[in-house]
Amino acid sequence: MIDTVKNAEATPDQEQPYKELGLKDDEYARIKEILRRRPTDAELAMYSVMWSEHCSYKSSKVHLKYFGDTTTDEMRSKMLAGIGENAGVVDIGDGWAVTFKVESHNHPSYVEPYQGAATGVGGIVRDILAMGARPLAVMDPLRFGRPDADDTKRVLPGIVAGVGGYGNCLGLPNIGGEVVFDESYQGNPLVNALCVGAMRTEDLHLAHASGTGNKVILYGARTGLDGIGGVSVLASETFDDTAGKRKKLPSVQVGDPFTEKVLIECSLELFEKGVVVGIQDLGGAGLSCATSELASAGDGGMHVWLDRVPLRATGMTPAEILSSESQERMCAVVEPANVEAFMEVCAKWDVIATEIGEVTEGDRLVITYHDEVVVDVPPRTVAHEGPVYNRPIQRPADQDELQANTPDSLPRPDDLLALIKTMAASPNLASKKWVTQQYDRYVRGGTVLAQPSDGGMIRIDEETGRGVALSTDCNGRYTKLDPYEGAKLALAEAYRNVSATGATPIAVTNCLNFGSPEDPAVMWQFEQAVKGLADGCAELGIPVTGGNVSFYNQTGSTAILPTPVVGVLGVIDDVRRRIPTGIGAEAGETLLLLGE
Amino acid sequence: MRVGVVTFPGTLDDVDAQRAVKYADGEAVPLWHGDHDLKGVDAVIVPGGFSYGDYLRCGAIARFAPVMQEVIEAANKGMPVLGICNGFQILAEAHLLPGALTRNHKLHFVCRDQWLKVENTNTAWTTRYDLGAEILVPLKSGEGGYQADEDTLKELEDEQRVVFRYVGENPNGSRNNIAGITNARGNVVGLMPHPEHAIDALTGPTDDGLGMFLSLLDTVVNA
Amino acid sequence: MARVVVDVMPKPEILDPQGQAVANALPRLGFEGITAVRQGKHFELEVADDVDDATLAKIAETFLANPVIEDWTVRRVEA
Amino acid sequence: MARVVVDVMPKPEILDPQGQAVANALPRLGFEGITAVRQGKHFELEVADDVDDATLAKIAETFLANPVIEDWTVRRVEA
Ligand SMILES: Nc1ncnc2c1ncn2[C@@H]1O[C@H](COP(=O)(O)OP(=O)(O)O)[C@@H](O)[C@H]1O
Repeated sequence: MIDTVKNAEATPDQEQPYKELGLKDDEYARIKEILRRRPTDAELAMYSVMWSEHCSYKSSKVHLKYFGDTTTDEMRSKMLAGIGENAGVVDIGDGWAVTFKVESHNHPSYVEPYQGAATGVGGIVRDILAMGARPLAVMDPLRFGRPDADDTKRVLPGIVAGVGGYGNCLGLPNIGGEVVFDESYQGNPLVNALCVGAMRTEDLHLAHASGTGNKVILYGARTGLDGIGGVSVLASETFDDTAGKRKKLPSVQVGDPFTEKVLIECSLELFEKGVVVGIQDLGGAGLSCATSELASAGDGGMHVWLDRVPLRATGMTPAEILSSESQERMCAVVEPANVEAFMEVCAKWDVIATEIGEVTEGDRLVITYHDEVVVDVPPRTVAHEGPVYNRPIQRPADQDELQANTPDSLPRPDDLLALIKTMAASPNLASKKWVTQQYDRYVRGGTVLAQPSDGGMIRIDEETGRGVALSTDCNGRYTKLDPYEGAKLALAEAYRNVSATGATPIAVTNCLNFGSPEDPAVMWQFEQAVKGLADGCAELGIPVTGGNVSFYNQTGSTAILPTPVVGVLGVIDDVRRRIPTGIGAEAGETLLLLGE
Repeated sequence: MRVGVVTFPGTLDDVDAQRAVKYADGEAVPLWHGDHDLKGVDAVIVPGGFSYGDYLRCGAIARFAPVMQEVIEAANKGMPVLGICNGFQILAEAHLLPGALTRNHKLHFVCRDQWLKVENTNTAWTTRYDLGAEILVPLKSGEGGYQADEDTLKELEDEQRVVFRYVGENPNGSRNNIAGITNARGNVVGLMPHPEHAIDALTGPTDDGLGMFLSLLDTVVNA
Repeated sequence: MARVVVDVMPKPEILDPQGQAVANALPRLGFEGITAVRQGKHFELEVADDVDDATLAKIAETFLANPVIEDWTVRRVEA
Repeated sequence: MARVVVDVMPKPEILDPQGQAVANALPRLGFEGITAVRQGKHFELEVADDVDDATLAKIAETFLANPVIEDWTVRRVEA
């Protein structure tokens, strides 16, 4: 039987599996307080995914605030959208706006390397698309365990093939990334994916649902059972009735890059026709996230008819429909007068589009399933007012010892040539061609610099030659030694790499990969890294426009090296003036060493 | 010169093919997979990408598209048609060119700058090259291994219908290092590497690919 | 020597873009009446007689299929 | 409704790098006695009862397989 709001009111004491869904006692109590009753199954599913660490940033929020506090108006002057939006947007001149962001897909890529990496690329591309921009290029900072470990042999080929398979098939050039090996990533590889896109400044679309009577349209792929619980680990018992005996639900999503490619072209045509008020991608937490975020950012309420959602599996419950992470879906808010035009564009691209809801007066998100109310909540409490934790912070006891152990104690090599050879052959320094050769760097014809260049560069405007350069960097070992300086170093490296292409750095994004926030030592690393990055940005005068936090990266109780991947974006007036990597082609050129 | 550039859902290099046509002073005319006419173009390019996702077999679904029926008919009447990468796969599936393209022998997608030897300068698309010239253009494909039975290979070789051959290490296991071929009449050419990505040294390894589009200009003007 | 066939299919609850692409194309090609298509892999192995069923199952489970997203079957087709 | 299985295999004379990769990997994984492997595709179609064998053959021949490089078989597995 479907658990309705009426039923929830009538059965206040019914036990609910909130713990299995990842909610703490006090979090569950707070939900009851907000609703003044127990949540329905569907509401519980929504709150549990949206209040998960991944979606709510509950452990990181208090620290991330520091980015805002340290960003001056001057740093903000080129920022058209920043932290709080799907992705940051900066003005690069000539009427062009560029948006870029990095996301992690670490855990899914460990479970199913190919699909995990592929859907990681798919997810970040939809984030960029949701800003109204055409996605133009991707990058992939990766971390693996020891190259000769069995687990690395299992995950590495699949992850690389997945990044390539999805990006190549989408037609997005891969213009850079990282491949770093370190024992600490064994059992927890890092798959970060960056996407950059561009639009005319006037075409910026922010995700919100405003205007009573406006329609909420879900378009793209059908909704299936895949990926349920990817975010909050939905225990399978929850939705398993003994009679139905559904198999343990997979938390693996399978990507369909072709559908995404069509979704991109279709969305861009929708933007161009001006038939969209607000738009939101569906990623982790699926419809729970899209509906509550759209409603929360708007100025009214929203009614969603869940039974209208096109399904791929039979017998899905409202909770399952809400938490499915099926890929390649988007949600748009459309004025009634434009619905027909919207549907025409979708039909042209053979994209399924369904009116699933409406913006309403008032301030509630109401979801019905065959005329029964299954969700009735204040959307802000789901999307933006989740729990916030000030977790204990403790500088690790062995930090001093770690720092005291300097390279001074290492033996000096006497055979420099042998040393250089050893270094050149070491996996972290050796050519990454095996990886980059599997990525299309030419598609779209705008790639000016890609591997092996320090930074990637793409042309944005074919007439003027205006373009952007990007680099992502992080040295986890430095960061472990000193998280504050390590994060600054990552920033400085990415900044230098972008400068070295001839572009001027203007904005920063990040993907902060750390161990468990429940470990005070990890929280200390995190806090220090955020401070270092923010202070570094203030010194350089460029703002952090967005980012992503990935916690719980650990094997057993051992955390990965703290890995704050920093992405820097630079602008160049004319890509023809780029500076390629490498020493000149002619003999007799002068080599200069700059800096101290 | 008006050159149609076909777009299927999943086509990726159509923008590049259009740009290449413009670099050769032609007018690029977009053709949609559902179109039932060729809008009076002088030639057609079937560009690269993953038409309809290419999930079944590269080009297997695209060759049935309405626009392809028009392309097949026009090609059989002598219109210049160029298939690049996925376009080559589609032309092979449509039997405009013999043989088939299969999974790269090392099973990985390969993106690299590839030297090619020009072995036929009599096709509609290769008159601007010198016979035996070596050109450098990007190759980027996962299923670029050219396969055909012995009789077909012999026929292709005997009739000098191999247009481009890979130089150096064979990147994908193609029989006889074949990178591109033509039909008996010389108006239809298919190749796996991407000349449209080598029209400007800024964004490609060279501008060696431009010759194909300029050749077409000659062909159309002289027709 | 025996011939062994291993079929590997995407699990029913997992998205199968390949099968879907085929299913969508068939009506366009004029073939009606095919309501669903799923696409998987088909392996034919030449196997020495002393390879037992347990080993074959292990090969299928650990190597030919990815049990996270795929089901598999093994059958011997010739003695 | 009937279930129809179509198996598509690379022709014997055509290079099958995928099958070969599997065959080469098996001994490394400790599985001995597999002397040859070929890899193809396996389709499962749900088919209306009025779809006859000739139509199924046509679907296999013109669409699911590329006869230049592949062989195919069709069989009905359920009534
Ligand atoms: N490390 C970070 N630094 C700066 N901003 C961050 C960071 N992590 C997350 N954010 C910002 O927090 C906001 C919430 O992220 P959101 O896009 O909802 O997350 P997700 O896409 O992972 O669901 C975004 O604007 C994002 O840019």
